[in-house]
Amino acid sequence: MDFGLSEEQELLQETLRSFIARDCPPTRLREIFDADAGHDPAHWNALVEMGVAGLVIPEAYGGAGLELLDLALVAEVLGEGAFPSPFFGHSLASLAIVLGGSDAQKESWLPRLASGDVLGTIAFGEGDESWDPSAWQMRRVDEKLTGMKGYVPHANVADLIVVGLAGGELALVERSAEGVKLEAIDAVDRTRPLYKLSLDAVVAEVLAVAAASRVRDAGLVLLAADAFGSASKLVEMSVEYAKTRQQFGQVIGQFQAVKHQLADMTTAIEPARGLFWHAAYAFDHLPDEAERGAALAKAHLTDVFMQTARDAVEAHGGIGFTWESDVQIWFKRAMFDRAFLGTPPGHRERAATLAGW
Amino acid sequence: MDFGLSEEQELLQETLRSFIARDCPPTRLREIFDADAGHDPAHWNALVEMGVAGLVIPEAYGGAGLELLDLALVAEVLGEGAFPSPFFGHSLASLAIVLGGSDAQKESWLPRLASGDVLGTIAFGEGDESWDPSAWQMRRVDEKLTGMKGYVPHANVADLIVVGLAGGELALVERSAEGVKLEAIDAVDRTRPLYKLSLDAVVAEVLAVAAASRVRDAGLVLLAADAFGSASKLVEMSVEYAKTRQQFGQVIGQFQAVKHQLADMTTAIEPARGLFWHAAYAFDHLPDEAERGAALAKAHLTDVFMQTARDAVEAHGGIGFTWESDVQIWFKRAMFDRAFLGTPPGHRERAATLAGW
Amino acid sequence: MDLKYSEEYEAYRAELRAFLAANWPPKGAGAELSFREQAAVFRQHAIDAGYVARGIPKQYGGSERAADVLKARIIAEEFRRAKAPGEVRGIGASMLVPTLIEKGAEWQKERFVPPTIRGEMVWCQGYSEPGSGSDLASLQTRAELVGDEWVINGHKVWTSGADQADFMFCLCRTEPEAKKHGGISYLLIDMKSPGIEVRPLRQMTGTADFCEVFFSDVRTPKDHIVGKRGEGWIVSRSTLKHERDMIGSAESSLLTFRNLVRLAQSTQRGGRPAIEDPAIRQELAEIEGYVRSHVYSGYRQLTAASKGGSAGIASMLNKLTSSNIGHRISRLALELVGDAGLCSPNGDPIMSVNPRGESGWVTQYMWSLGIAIAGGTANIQRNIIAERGLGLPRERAAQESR
Amino acid sequence: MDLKYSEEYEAYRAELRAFLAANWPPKGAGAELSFREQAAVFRQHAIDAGYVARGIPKQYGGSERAADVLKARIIAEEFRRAKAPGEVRGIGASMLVPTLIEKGAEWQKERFVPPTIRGEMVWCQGYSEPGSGSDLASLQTRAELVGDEWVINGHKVWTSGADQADFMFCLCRTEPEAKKHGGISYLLIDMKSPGIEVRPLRQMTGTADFCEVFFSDVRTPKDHIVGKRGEGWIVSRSTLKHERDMIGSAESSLLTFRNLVRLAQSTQRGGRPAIEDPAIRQELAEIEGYVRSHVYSGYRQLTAASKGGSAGIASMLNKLTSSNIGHRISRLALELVGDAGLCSPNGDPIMSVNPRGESGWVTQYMWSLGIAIAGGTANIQRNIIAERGLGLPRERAAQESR
Repeated sequence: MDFGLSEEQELLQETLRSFIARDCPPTRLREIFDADAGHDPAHWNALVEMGVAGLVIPEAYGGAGLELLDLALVAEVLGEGAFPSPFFGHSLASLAIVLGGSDAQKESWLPRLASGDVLGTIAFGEGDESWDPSAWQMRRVDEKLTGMKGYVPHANVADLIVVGLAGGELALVERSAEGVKLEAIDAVDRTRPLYKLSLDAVVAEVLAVAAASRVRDAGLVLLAADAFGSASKLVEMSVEYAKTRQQFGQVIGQFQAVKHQLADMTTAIEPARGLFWHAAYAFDHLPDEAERGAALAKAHLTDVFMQTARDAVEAHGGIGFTWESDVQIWFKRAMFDRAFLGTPPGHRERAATLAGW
Repeated sequence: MDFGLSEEQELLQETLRSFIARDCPPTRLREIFDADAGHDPAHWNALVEMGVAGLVIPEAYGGAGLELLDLALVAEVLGEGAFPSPFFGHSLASLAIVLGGSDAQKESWLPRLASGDVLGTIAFGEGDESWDPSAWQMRRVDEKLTGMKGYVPHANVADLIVVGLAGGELALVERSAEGVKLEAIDAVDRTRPLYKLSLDAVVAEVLAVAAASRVRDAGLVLLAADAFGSASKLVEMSVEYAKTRQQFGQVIGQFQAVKHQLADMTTAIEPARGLFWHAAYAFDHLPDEAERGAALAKAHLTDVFMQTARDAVEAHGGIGFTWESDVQIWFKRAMFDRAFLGTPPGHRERAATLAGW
Repeated sequence: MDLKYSEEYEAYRAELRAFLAANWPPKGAGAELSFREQAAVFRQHAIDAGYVARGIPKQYGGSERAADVLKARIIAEEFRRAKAPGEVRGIGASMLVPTLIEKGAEWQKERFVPPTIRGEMVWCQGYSEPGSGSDLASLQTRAELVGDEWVINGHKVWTSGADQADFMFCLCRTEPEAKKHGGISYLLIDMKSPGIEVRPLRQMTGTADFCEVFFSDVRTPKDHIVGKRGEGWIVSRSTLKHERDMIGSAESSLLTFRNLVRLAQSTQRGGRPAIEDPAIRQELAEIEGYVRSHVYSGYRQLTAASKGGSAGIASMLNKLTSSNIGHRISRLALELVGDAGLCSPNGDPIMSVNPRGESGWVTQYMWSLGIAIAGGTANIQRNIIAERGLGLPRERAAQESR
Repeated sequence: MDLKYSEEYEAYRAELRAFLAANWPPKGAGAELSFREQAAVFRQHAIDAGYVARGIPKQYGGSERAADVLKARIIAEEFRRAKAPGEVRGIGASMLVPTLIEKGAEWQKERFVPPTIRGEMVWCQGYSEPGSGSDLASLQTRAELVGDEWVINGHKVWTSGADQADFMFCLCRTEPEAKKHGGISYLLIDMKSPGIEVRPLRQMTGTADFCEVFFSDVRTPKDHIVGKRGEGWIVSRSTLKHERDMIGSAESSLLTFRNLVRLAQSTQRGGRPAIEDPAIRQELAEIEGYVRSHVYSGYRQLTAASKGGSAGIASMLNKLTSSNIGHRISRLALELVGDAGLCSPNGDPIMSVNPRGESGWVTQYMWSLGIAIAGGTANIQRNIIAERGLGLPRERAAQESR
């Protein structure tokens, strides 16, 4: 019975934290955000170097063969840094092939995804909150796909797109294929830009096993982890601000009302760490609990993150409401985590049904 | 356009306040509460003297011919004092005859209700939240009633009971009639004791007009008014306590956290005063808004009162949790106001339907 | 209690409607003018008729009528209905003018009031600074008297409309040795003066509705001070009070709530209109309880004011009530708009029936925070309620620092 | 991460199960004894086998085993499953004994620890006073050294089980001239001493689960002091810490939540089980998010402790998390029980399918408040989190008063 991290896992997180602190401090984050650049390719290359691109790809295909928990721990640290990165889509695309690919498909794609030669992403929702595989409309006729996908993260830099089909199957589409059209969306979270994807009779390869729900569950866990890391960072930033900002002749952190708000923010987020840990662990080890755990973790953590983001803005006063403040970058990340793959109420209703309520 | 009280209304409230301060201060309230006496007959006689018993009975029948707003203003002040009194049941019984009685029925009962010679109450709910007239099961066969009513306030001292029948009619039953059986309920609010009423082929007189919904609406407004008065009093008590209780070398009202909690309690209740004013006014003057206004006022104010009662206990610390503390008397009054005639969610759902949502 | 207007007021309303029907929109030659010109002509008529600038003496261009909150409300209602230009908007008419009328020198009233209430002179407000948000007493912008001029150096933030203003009313520290509130003066500064730099201040929504203003040796005449030297704090207090009332409007809560209901009616959830979802219905009805409370509390304050009284502590609660409601509304709205929460306030969600409306709610979600912060944060409001409203003692720290 | 127990621990569990199967409930002659006697015999076996009183040295009657939180958890789980009497409950074993082991004199350990862990000596705690709830430093009960005895006068409140206790451990002011925490000592007092009066303290629920204790010239020997004169504050601190952990238990949150789900399943609402109402489902799932967080945070703290470390700030949040959850659960429960909310905690609602259960929720509703207050109010918890956990500075007022 060990509900804790291994030394390797702690080392992975520390390595990533140091990397982000050095290569993507708030000043650099700011530049990427303001330029609406989406990410810095050098950052992605560094993640690839660290093995992050192939973390959950089996060793036989050149990956590290680790589990969703390890991936979630990476997501947590990227959240702390509001790190602009195609990590999220790439991880889910890779997992889709790990879970659903035939041997040949794995052979063909996983080594290149692990090495970073191919960058992946996923195309699930089609607008109007159609995130659940049962709601997809994308049509397949004669091995060709026609239809629209709404919010594809980092699609502009992805080589390979895992597309959800009507009926819940998944298919692989190359961005360079004929009939693929991308259109930028004016997305609120500039650390994970979104694209509208239109397919017009595009050649595609259907994955052998329909793993859409599993990939969605993994995505929910990664968003929950991102939310935890991000919200924790916001609390830390708010505490630091309260220790330095002077008002009425003392630092504001000396006012009991401010103290109590910070204590409440801490109490809202800190105990919820285990929620994404457990959901990630369940994904690989407790099949009966995996789907429900992912739904609850996403619903709870992204709600708490959104509220924490509001509280953090208030804790920073007027400055927190400006574009210049770093807080707003995380605030917008909270909006992404909350809405992507579906807002909390839908997941809570699903969790209720899965419990037999 | 005048959304305020008349001088007469303010005078009525002040007269009542002075009376309660003199004749039923907390020490006396305590005695009645601890003895589980239900009320003090001398207090009721005094209210009758003041004209409260016949406030909404037309002048032609010996009453004051006033409106529901006036009755609600009385309820507010009784709430402030957590005054143990059969006022609530008596007022609704009188209103039932005013609204639903034939001329003969009015002639027969109203003068005696106004003069206090007859004390009335109402018997509506039959258990399992069957407060809505459409849910009543009480049977009438050959002008005789058979069935059970769940929570009849002050039934032990009432002479006349207005009983709701299946189908939504109202009937008059004399407590002394044959086949009437009362059983005390271990009710949480000892200022308004409740009785179970069993009728076995009891002679009854059916009111000419089916006014059950209207009487229920009036009851909702009176509970909302009681909740407002009570909650305001709790805030006042908490503020007073914070001004005198010392901890850590200063009065606790000097701690910012305590201040802000008291400010939030005030902000929760004080603006809601107009909610019961408006609902009471609408009952007599704005027929299209009356039912919905009553539902929303009851739902909102009794919810706020319950939360205020919790906050007041916390504001008093350990002492607030004891039987010896006066706070618990209002806390239990909050439980009555919240549950009697149905809990808030049901009224909110009804309000949604009435709005055409 | 009587929610109808009395006959006297209904007659006043009828008279006003006739006036509006005759004068707005302009007919004949007036219809050829630009909107700005039309508005100026109309407003002068309205002043002459006693519908606009009622609190301003005639000698300063006003219509000088007895205060009557019910008439004021009728005027507001009817002008809105007719879409006629009423009082000049903006901080000059709403904040500076009352301050000048109360505390200004005669020449200041004569020079500044008439063009301001006609909309010809536009003002901005210089209170907040980067280091002093809620705590105005700690402001740092200095004004030094050199000969016949104040020489100003410093930095103001959250200045709405500084890029379009002709003048600023501004708090500056004039007696550096005085403590806290003591050394502050209330100065009037021409925004065209050399040494002023205005930079837009962008909010998280992406738009810049505020400015920062930098002063380097900016000069303003010695007599451009309102009230005495070092008394700027007192001069500004009445103005701040006006601002708090303005923000706390119950009507905007009601309007936003109605839009929320429409959003719930037009949004689908699990294949049905969201408004049919029992959880949404509960939440809407719960919010409506707060909104109605706020609206009726406003009626009550209005009635009290019309009788020359006050509704007591109720008027201190408007701002907090309003921002609490704003928070709840915007939270439910964000839930309802679903995917639109992924888009920027200016971005359209994919496949949305009502895209503009939905990105509008994203803006509203962000602004509900801005409103909670503006005009003093919620914590400052709670302090005011607790100390001035409930009579609780001040904290020791606060006592010492003053 | 591995939520299974390792083989070593599974073996330990198997061994323990065999022990329990063999010894509880008692067989043969043992089965004829009273429950109390059975428990005493069994508990001695369990101590000898190393399952009970593990932290207590053998010389004081314990089994003196190396600390192992996982074994402790397995023992708790298996004893609960077998319904076997484990550690003696109550404040003596949980709070006084650890304090004595750490700070007590040798004779005190020898005399008091063995009977306490066997359940033969029952204790109560004398900390709170009417004038000092969260602020222990302000306590007023005096103990004056007269010859070889402390003479005690004063008044304690919130003393659980004072009417059944043999002894009290008590904080008294022994150096009246010392300031604040300085003058307090930790004394042991025989509850049969003349001059002690115990009165039940009734809560709003109607039952009396606490007492008040009045001291009039009560005497206790000079050596019945733990630690030095004037150091009682320090002696008591470790004890308070234990209490906070006890109250913050995640398992009781989980248990209450499961009962809430059952309530929602067995209650009707508009003719259908309440659990089918979308608003109720949302609220339940939302509460479950907090409950699971609390439970997993407990796992994490357990794991950290088993590795000899700590989970940092997480352990400071247990109490507040637990009372926040209790509040939400009880609020929803009150909504679900409907008419039962009209009845006292002991009263049965009319026509209820499940009357006991429903009046139980009324009790729980009231107790959720008591728990929020016990062991320091929520505000004190927030201060601890902010100051000790987040490193925020103390308020000026608090700094000065210490």
